[in-house]
Amino acid sequence: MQMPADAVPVLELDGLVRTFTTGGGLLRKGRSMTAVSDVSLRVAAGDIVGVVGESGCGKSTLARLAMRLIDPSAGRVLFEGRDVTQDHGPRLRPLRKKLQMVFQDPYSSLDPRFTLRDCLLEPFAALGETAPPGRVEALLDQVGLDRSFAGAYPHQLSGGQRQRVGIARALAYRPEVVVLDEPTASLDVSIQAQIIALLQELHRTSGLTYLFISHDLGLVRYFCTRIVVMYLGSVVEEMADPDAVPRHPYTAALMGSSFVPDPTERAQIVPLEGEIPSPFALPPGCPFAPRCARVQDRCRASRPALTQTTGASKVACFNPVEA
Amino acid sequence: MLLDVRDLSLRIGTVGLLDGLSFSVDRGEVLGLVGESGSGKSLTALALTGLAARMGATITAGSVVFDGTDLVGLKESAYRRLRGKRIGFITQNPMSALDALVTIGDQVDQVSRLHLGLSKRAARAHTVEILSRLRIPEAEVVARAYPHNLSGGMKQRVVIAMALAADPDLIIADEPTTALDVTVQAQIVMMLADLVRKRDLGLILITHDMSVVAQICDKVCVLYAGRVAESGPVRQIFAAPRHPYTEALIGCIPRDGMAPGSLRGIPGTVAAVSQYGADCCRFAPRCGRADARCRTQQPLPVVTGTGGMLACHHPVDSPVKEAADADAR
Amino acid sequence: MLGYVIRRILMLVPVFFAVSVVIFSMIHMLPGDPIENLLRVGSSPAQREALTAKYGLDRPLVEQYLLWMGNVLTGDLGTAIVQRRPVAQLVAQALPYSLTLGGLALCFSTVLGVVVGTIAASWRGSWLDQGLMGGVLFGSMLPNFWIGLLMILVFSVSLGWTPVSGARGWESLVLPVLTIGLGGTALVARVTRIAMIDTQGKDFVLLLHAKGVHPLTIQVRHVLRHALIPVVTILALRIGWILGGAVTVEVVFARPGLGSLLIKSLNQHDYPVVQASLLILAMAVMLGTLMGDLLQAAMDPRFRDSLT
Amino acid sequence: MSGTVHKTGILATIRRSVAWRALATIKGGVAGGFLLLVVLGAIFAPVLTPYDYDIQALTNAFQPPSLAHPMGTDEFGRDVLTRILYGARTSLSVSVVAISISLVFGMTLGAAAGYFGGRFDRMVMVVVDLTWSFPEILVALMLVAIIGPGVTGTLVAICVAYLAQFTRLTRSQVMALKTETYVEAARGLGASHAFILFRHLLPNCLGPVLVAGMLATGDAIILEATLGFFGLGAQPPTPSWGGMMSSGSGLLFKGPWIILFPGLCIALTVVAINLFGDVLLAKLDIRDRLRVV
Repeated sequence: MQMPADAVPVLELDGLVRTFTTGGGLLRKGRSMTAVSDVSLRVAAGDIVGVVGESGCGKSTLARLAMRLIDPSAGRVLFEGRDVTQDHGPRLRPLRKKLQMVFQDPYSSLDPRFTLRDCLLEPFAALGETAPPGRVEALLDQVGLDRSFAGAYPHQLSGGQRQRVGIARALAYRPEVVVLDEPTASLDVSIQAQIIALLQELHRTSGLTYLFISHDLGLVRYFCTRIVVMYLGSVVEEMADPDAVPRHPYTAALMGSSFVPDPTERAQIVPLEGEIPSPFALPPGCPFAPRCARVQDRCRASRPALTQTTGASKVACFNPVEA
Repeated sequence: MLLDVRDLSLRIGTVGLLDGLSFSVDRGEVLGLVGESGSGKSLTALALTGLAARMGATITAGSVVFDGTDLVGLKESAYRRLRGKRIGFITQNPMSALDALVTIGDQVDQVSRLHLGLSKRAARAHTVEILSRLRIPEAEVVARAYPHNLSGGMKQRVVIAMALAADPDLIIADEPTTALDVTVQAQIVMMLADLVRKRDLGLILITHDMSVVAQICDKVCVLYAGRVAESGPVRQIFAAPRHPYTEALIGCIPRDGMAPGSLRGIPGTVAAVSQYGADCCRFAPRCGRADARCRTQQPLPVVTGTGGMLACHHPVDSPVKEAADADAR
Repeated sequence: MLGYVIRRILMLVPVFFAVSVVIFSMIHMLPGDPIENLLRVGSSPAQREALTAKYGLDRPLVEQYLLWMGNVLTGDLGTAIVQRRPVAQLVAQALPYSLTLGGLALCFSTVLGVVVGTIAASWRGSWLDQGLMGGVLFGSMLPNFWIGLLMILVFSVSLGWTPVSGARGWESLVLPVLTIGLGGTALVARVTRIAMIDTQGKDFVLLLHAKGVHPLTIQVRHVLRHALIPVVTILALRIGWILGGAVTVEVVFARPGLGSLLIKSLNQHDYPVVQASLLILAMAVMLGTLMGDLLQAAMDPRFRDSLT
Repeated sequence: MSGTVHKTGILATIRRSVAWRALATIKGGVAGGFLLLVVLGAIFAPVLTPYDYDIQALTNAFQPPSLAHPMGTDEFGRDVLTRILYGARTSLSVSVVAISISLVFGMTLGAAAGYFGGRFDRMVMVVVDLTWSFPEILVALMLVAIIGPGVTGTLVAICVAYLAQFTRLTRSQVMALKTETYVEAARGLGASHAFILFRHLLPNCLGPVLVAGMLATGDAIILEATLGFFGLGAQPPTPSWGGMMSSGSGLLFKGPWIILFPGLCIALTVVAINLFGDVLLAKLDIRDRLRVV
C-alpha cells in the first residue's frame, strides 16, 4: 500500500490551522484557542491512516476540516490534487460523493424519526436523486444487517447495529475515502471488534481508503497502515510502519500507558506525570515540554519541526527516543 | 473474608437483573468485576452499598456478608453509618461526581466530620493531608477551589480522597477510569493498586476493560447479563479461560503482533433485560459452542479447582459434542 | 465580579433607551386625541392650538421624544393632560401600592413555591406530590381576575373577613397577594420540583449517599441549592408576570396602584401618564433581570468564574 | 446482525396516533372529552338552547339558577347558559386562530434564528427577550389600545403577545437539534439548508412546539377573557366569556352566578387543555424538552 513518492495522494491536508473563539460577549472579548495548528497530511489511495491522540488534541477537528464540514482558518484541503478549500454548498457535492464520514456516537447520528430505509435513502434524497432499486437492501447486506431491518427505527437497534447503519449510509455514494471518527469509542469491546472486522472486510473488498480517528493506540496499531500522533493540535509523530518503535517521547508514553491484557506481563507502568494543559494557554515551545521526561532547554524556547527519520516516518522532537 | 457475596439476586419491578452472583474479596486484594454494558456490574456496586433501593431495586435472595455481618436487610440508618466510613465508593464519571457549588475541601471534609467526628479545622488538615498523599500539588489551594477549576484526573483524585477520608476497609470503584484519557487512566489505576497494598484494603474494581484487570487485579469475576460466567484468580483466567465468553472477551483486545483480521469480536448483541431467559445460558445465542442444552437449561455455577466458579455446559477445554447442532444454528 | 456588575449595569443603558423609544412610538400610534377630551364644546380653533402647543404635541416626533427623554432624565415626567397634575406625582402616589403588592406577592410565591416544590420532589410520584402539584397548578390555570372576584365573594361578602376593596390596612393586601401569588407559586413550585428531580439523578448526589450523608442534609444543603439557580433565573425573567398580575388584580380590588393608573389613563388617552407608567414597569422588569443575573453569579461559582 | 424486528408496521401506526393514545388514558379521556363537549356545545348552540343570546327581557333579570335557567339570568334577563354557549364561539375561535397564526410566525422566526445564528439571531433575540420579559397582558393591553377594542384587536394582541414564547421555544429546540450528529451527517452527505431544516429539524421539534401551542391556547383564552373583563375584548352584542364577566363584576352582590359560571367555564376549559397537553407530553415523551429556561 506504499505509494510512490511522486503519486498524487487522494486526500491531502496542507498546513491546516483552525482556531476557535469562545465566550465572547457584547462588551467582552472572547478567548481563542488553536484546535489544529499547521497540520499537513497525505493520504494515499488504499491507505488506512490512523490519527491518535487524547482528548483535546484536535483529532476530531481535523476530521471535520478534512470533510470540509468546517472551514480552516488557514491551509488547504486537496482531493485528488484539486483544491477544495474554497468550495461551499452545492459546489462541494462532487467531493461529498467521494469523501464520506462515519461518526462516533451511533445514538445521535441517526434521525430518530427516520426508518433505516429513510436513513439509507437520505444520501440520494439530499441531492435530489432517486436511489437505484435494491440499493437499500444491497447496503444492508454489505454491512451485515438483516434486510428485515429496513423498516425499523433506530431506537429498536443496539449500538453496534446503529453503527452499521452509519457505515452503510457513508457507503451509499460508493465513496473513495471514508473518514472514521472514533467509530467504536462508544461501543462495548466485543462490538468494537465486530465493527473493526467489518471495516477491514470493506477495505479489502471495496478498495476504500480510511482516515481513522481514535484515542486507542493499540487499536490503531492493529488496524492502520500508517499512524499520525497528535498532541495539543500538532502532529508530533508520523509512523510509516505501525509496528515501529515510537520515537517521540509522547508516543512512547502513550504506549507505556496502555495496559496489556496479560497478567504475566505486568509492565512496571510509569504513568506520564500531569495532564494535558489548557489549549487556551499554550507554551511557546514544544507543547509536550511541560510533561516530557526528556525535555531540554531549547524545547521550551522553540517548537521542533516535523522532520524525517527513517523511511517515510517523521518526528517533531529535538531529543527523540533512540530507535 | 472481608466481603463475601453469596447468590445475590436482585430485581427492579418484575425484571430480575442480577441472578445468583457470588464473589468475595479480602483485605489487600483486588477483585475485578468485569462485564460489558448490560451485565449488571454497576447495579452490583449499588447493591453492595445499599443504594440499589434508591433505584427501586429489591434484593430477592442471597447474602452480602461484610466483616461478619450480613448487609442484606440491614436498616438504612445502620447502612448509612457503614457507607463512607467502612465502605468507600468511587463513581464512574469524575466530571459529574462532585457538587459544583461546594468547594473541594468542604466536600472531602464532610466525610471525616461525619464519620470521624473531626472538628472543622481538624477535618481540613486531614483533607489536605490526604490530597497531598494522592499527589495533588498545592493541596491547600486546591481545597479552596471549586470542582470546575480542576481537570478530570484531579477530580478523580478528589473522589478517591473522599472514599479514603474515613479510612475504610473496602473500596468499590465503578469504572473509575473510563471517562479519563489514556495517560491519566494509567496514573489513577496505578494509584489504586498502590493504595490497596499500602493500606491493606479490599478493592472491588468494576470495569469493562480486561487489560486493566490483567494489570492490577488478583481475582476476577466475569459477568454476563446479570449472571456470573466465570471467576477465579487472574493468572488462571487469562492463561486458560474456560468460559467461551471470557475467552472471546480477552480476544477482543487488539495486541501487538496480531495478524490483520484476527480480531473478530463476538457476534450478536446482549439481549435486552426484558428478554433475559431463565432456563438457558444467556450467552448461548452468541456462543459458538452452544447446543440445544444451552438453550433450555441454565448452566449452574460450579466451583472449580482454583477456587473460582464456572457456569458453562461446554467449557472451552471440553470437546464440543454437538458441534453439528451448533453449526445448524 | 465587580467588573461584571458594572458591565451588567452599563448594558442596561442601551436597553433602557431602546425600550423608551418603543414605548414612545407605541404611545404615539394610540388613537384618540387627548386634546379633544380637554376642550369644552364650542372652543375655538385658537384655543385648541394653544393647548396643543402647551403640551408640545405640534412639534416633530423626534423632537418630542428628545424633549421627553431629557425631562425624564431630570426627573420630570411631564404633566398629565386629563388629570392635570404632574405625572411624577401621580406615579409616586401609585408606586408604593404596587411595590408592596408586587413585593409581597413575589415573596409569597417564592417561599411557598420552593416549599411545595421541595416537598413534591422529595416524595416524587406519591399522592403528596400529585396532590400538592395538582392543587398549585390548578390554581395557576384560573383567570386572575376571576379568582379575585371569587375571593371577594367568599371572604369579603360572605364571611366578611377582609375588606372588599381599597387599600387601607394590611387586611386589604391579603386577597390581592393571594390572587397574584397563586400563579407565581405554581411557576416556582414547578421549576423547583423539576430542577430538584433533575439534580437528584446526578452522579454527585449518588456519591453523597455513598458518603453516608443523611438524606435530609443532601436534599436541603446540596439538591435544593442547585435547584434554586434555575428558580432565580426564571423568576428574574418572569418578574413581569407578577407585575402583569398586579395590573389586573389592582383593578379588581380597586387598589390605587400603577396598574389601575395605567388602565385608567389608557381609557382616557392620557399619553404622558401611560408613557411614564409603562417606562416604570419596564424599568422594574429590567431591574428584576439584573437582580437575577447578580444573584445567579453569587450562587454559582462556575458562572462567576466564566465572567473573568 | 441477525434477528428481525417485529411489529414494525403496528409500531409505526401507533406512533402516528399519539392523540388517540392520550385519549385512552383516564386523565386524557376526561380532559379530551370535556373539550370535545365545549366545542360541540359552541357549534350546536342554536339547537341546544331555546333562548336567544341577545334578546333582553328586563322583567326576567337576576333570576338565580333554576330548571328553566340552569345558570340563571343576567342583569338584562338573558339566559347565562345560552350566552356561555355562544360566547364559547368567540372565545375559542379567537384564541385558536390567534395562537395558530402566532405559532406559524414564531416557528419560522425561531427556526431561522436558531439555525442560522449569528447577527440575525442576536437581533431577533434582543427583541424577543424584551417582549418576553413583559407580561403578555401588558403587551396585549397596549396593542388593543392602539388597534381599538374588539375581536380584531384581541386577535392581534394575542398573536403578538405569544410570538416571543414560540420563537424562543422553536429556536432553543432547533439549536439543540442542530448539534445532533445526524444533522452533521446530513451536511456531510451534501444536503442543503432547506433539506436539513425541513427533513430533520422541523419534524423533530414539531411535537414540543405544537403541544406548547396547545397549552398556550389555554393561556390565550384567559388573556381574551381578561381583555374582555376590561371591556376591551369583543364588543356587545357579540357574547364572549370575558365580556360576560366584565358586565358581571359590578353585580357581585346582586347576582354572583353571572360571573361564577362563565369563570368556571373558562377555568374548566383551561384546566382540561392543560391536562390533555400534559398527557400528550407524557405520551410523546417530550416533557423534558418543553422547559422554558
